[in-house]
Amino acid sequence: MPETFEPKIVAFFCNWCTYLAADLAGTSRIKYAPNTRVVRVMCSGRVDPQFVLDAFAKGADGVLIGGCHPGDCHYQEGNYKALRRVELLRRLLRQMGIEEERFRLEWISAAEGDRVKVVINDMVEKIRALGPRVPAVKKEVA
Amino acid sequence: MSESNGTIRVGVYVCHCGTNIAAVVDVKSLAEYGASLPNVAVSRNYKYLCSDPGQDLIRQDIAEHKLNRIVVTACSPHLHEHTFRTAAAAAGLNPFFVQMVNIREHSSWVHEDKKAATAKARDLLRAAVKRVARHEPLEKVSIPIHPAVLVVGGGIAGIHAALTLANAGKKVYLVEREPTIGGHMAKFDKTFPTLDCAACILTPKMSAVKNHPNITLWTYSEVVEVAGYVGTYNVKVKRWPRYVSEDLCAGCLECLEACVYKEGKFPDDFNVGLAKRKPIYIPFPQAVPQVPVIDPDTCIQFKSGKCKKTCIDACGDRHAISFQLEEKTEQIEVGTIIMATGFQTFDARRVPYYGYGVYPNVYTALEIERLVNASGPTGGEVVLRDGSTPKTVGIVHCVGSRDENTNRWCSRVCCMYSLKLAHLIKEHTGADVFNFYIDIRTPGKGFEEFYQKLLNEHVHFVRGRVAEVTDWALDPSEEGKLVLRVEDTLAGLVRRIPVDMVVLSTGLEPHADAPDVRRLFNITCSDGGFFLERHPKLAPVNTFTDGIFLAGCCQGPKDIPDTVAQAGAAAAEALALIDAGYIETEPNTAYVNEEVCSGCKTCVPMCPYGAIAFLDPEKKARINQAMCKGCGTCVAACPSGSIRQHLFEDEQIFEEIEGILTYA
Amino acid sequence: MKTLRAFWLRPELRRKMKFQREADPEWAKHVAARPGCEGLFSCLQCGTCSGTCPLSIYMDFAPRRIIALVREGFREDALSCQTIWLCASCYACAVHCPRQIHITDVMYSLKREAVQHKLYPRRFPIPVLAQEFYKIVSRSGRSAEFWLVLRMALRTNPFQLFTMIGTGWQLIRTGRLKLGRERIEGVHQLQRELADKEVA
Amino acid sequence: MTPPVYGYYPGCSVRGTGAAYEESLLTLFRLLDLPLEELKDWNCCGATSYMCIDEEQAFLLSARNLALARQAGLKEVVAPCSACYLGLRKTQDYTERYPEIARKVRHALAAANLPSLDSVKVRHPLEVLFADVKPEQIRSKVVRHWRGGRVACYYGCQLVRPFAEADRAHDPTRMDDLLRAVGVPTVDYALKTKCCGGALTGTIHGVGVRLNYILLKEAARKGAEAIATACPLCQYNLDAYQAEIRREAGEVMDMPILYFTQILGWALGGDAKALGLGRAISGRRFITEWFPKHPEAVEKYV
Repeated sequence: MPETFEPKIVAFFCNWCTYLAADLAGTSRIKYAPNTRVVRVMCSGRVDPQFVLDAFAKGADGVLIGGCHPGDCHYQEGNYKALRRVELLRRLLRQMGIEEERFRLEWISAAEGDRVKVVINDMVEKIRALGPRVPAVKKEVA
Repeated sequence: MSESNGTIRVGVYVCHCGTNIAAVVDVKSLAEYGASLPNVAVSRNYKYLCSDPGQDLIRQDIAEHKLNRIVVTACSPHLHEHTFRTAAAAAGLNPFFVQMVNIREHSSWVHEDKKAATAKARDLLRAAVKRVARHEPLEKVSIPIHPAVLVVGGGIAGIHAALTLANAGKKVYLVEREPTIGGHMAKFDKTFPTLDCAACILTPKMSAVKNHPNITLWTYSEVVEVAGYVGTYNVKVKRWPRYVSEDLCAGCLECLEACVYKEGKFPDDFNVGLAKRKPIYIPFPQAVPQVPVIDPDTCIQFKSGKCKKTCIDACGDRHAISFQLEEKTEQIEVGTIIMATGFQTFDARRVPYYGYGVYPNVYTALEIERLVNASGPTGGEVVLRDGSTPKTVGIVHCVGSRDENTNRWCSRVCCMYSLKLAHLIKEHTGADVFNFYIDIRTPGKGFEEFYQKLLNEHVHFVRGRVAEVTDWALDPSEEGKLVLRVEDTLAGLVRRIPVDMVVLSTGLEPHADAPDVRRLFNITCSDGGFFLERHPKLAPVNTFTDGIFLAGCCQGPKDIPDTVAQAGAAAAEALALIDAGYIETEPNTAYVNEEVCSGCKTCVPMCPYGAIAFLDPEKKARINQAMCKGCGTCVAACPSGSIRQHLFEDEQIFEEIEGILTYA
Repeated sequence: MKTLRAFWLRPELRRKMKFQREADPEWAKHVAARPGCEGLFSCLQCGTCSGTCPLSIYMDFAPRRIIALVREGFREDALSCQTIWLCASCYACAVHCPRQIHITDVMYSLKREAVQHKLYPRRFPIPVLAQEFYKIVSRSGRSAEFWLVLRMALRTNPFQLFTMIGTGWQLIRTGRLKLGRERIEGVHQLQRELADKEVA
Repeated sequence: MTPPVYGYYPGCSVRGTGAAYEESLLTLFRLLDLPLEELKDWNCCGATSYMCIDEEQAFLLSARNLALARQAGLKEVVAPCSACYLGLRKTQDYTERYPEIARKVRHALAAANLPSLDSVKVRHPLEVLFADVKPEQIRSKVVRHWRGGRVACYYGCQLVRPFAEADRAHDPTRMDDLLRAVGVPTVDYALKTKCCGGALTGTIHGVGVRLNYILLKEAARKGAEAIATACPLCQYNLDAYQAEIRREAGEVMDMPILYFTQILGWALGGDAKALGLGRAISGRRFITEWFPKHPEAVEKYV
């Protein structure tokens, strides 16, 4: 494993809360770890378990789903649906031998730019401690 | 599908955004990298892509290089997606062949390590190029706008918005929680910096609202349910009973005189508890509507049923008063909504060291507003609780503002209203007035001049945040007084200043129930709980929910001029929609591929809008495109993968994931 | 520079003007990085600290000005003043500060640096007391009020001992003055702990 | 349910100037049958002075005490002296907030083969009596009614600041509640959390004494005839210099400065000697009158 292993995290952010929070973090110039890559979806409820599995299959070191706080969903209850799926997905991932820390669901509202930093930095730190999930060979190129 | 036929030719455009992006992300190499990606025909970088020449650049390339996909690597899609889609459309390309890559908010602004930021930008660009290849031409859906408007809140913001719309000939429903409209402004005596009388400005507008044929005014009412979407909102309004019929009452107010209570006995909210009212009352003489309210919690008839009901006798054969009246619910349909729900003042009890509620002569600014008001409880006399006139007064700024322990924001109006009160108190009592401030903020037309005027009126200005208000005397001269301990940071020494009256300039904060209101209307909040505007500069009165606009202090602390201006703006935004007659929305709806649908009905309960119908003969699900809001929950839920979503097709997202993770 | 000042100014006068080269902004950053000193730069100079401080009225610089001096990097002024020593750690400033700056801990931090570099005012009783206290406790594991005061007095101004006799007698009379010196059994264990290289 | 065994950390000053505090505390806890187990071979908490020289070592002093508590299998440690209470509590807080400090402390404790300090709850008697025992229960145990005057409750600084856990930081009331529970009238006292100057009376004497002069004067002004304290240093400062204040300020001032534990202990039937009431310097005449040697005998006459 290389000295400074930079995990790559695929993040699915909902268009109305977490994606805006990330934008807010930007406009407030809050600095955080450059390890996430955001995929915008309209609602955390749109995140199909296949997306998560696919990301891991293609070598993501972590997957982060960001949605509105319970009760605040722009589509009333999409985030609850997401929550239910995530629970199932967690079990599946555990069976696949993927550590808990690599997969997270977070509620981040449009006002919580700072929370984006906190969550991402924390996740990166934890995953860095775990080390790369896929053979290090693949990493060199990045 | 003509444009997507044949070879895919992508144009990549990397924006410098001046130095916003270029200073951190290596835009040149990023553009070169773009050129190296599959399907990319052109890849450029440019200083300001959103500018006219920038957009021209894209338009020309579409024509010259036969581009059929555009990837703009710049800022957040929330900011300029629309701009670039329009540009593409102008060049004859379907606007949905454009994909934004957000390397400003999500990279250059949040990362310091240039290499890492550039690497991130590359990944995101690669993902977008792969994704855009899968895009398909779509048509915008346009939804008709119902011409009626709902205005929530009858303060100066709501009043102004309602009148503006009504004067433009639009139907307006104005809903106010209190028994009268007027809001906080109705409580003020004078307004800064011109010191013109608040009532003289407000009350004519209030009666204009009452008399306007296009305005339906519902006071003592509350919005309890909001269904639907931009264009047609179905709103339920609960109307509490006043026990005095608005239709029958002539506003003679004889019932008030007649009440068995000869004197007011219960704290009067309008006078923030400084006066007493009867169980049947009218908030203030110029209230609109001029219809009394009976408060069932204090009215003898309601409590015991054994009242002489002198009020009913007084009303005589008008029969306006009826204890049987019940609350009713009105159902209305509107196309747009203006939120003007206002603010509440900070509760000074939250800062015990200022002694509010402990020492009787510590007042809040709002209480003083009532005291100086000619139509207030003391008829404009500024007196202490014991009726005597204060000889020295201390005004404490920033109470519940700029404080990490309470509210961290600046409430914007306190400096100026404190100056105003200082002037009025001096005028009414000739007292020696001290202002204790952290910074004096007078950034408005005529504000600084007003500050200068106060300085010349020999009002004391002590720069320092008061540490505490106590009644303990360290010196005989302090006996029986309230003592403020403060560092005079400019003189550079600690001072103890004995005063007769302390005024706490409490800040503005969102209503306690703002979170519930927010959920009810499905709009978002900013840090601190004020309602969040779509963009501070590009869309200051829009929310993230189409057709709902913000006016006044529910969006953040504001003075009256700014509030009125914003209310006008909100009204204009609503008018723009109404007069256009329709709004175009994202065609990001879900649809069913009926060949594949197994008819398992999993999706049906998933949809919060009941947009999914199950067709019995065919045993297939079908999605009503008009009702679908495009959340995509059903898409993710469908076991057979037969439900798909425009703009967020599975393939597109898989490509994006692949693009992010494949190390080219 | 010194000579120049001596030449131009009468000795009792002190130049108030500061040259920017006398400031050490790096030091300010360094202080702000210490545990408890975070938020130093978020100070808005409102003076709440000085206002709540029971001792600010005796200080050469009120707490607010200490923050300002530190923030601008005027190290010597901040470390050689009496203010930081007058702070009795009552934490009033800390709980009142609208920016939640732990001013008391900043004072502690400055005191330590002042002691380290011998910048504290000579013969000023408080730092002397602190050092004596440190010695006694490190040696025996417990403090001994009587000896502490005695040593402090001897090192600053022996004559004040006379003024203390009255109180001393009262304490003896009520059995509150312990002349003996307690020593904990585990004093070696304690010293091993204190001497741990990770800390020293 | 049986009350937990509280670890007991006396601190240096209750073994000297604050002897009466320990005496009354132990008596009171005995009367309430709350077991107190003194930490074996505890050391100084470091107080404020040690913190001025070396922060990390100051934490280590407290760390040892907390470690000793763990060794003895104690979950909670009661520290009657506000300075000790703060010293221990602050050490915990810093080790929680700063991993680097935590690491060093862990290492040093290991070097002295002591267990690492995990959550040992640091508590002050005031809080224990209010939260665990509760005023009602104390009221139910009262055997003597108060024969003294009105009391101003003085909380001082470090008991409520910066950690507002023993009581609220602004306007604490628990001591008042406890004293009222045993029938003691308390006055509302604006200076209840103002500083007594701590060690200043010993160093910059004049300044220290003035602070106490202000505290005493305001208490008297509010009609208090005695002050109740919860810290040996506060008690000493307010108690020891009244004669001097009389001399300097020429004001009649002879006010008993009691520990709240003495008042509670008395109400619950503790005897004057066991409560260390004889150790007061000021207001002795009131004390002998309010806390007579043979209260029962006196009761007969009234």
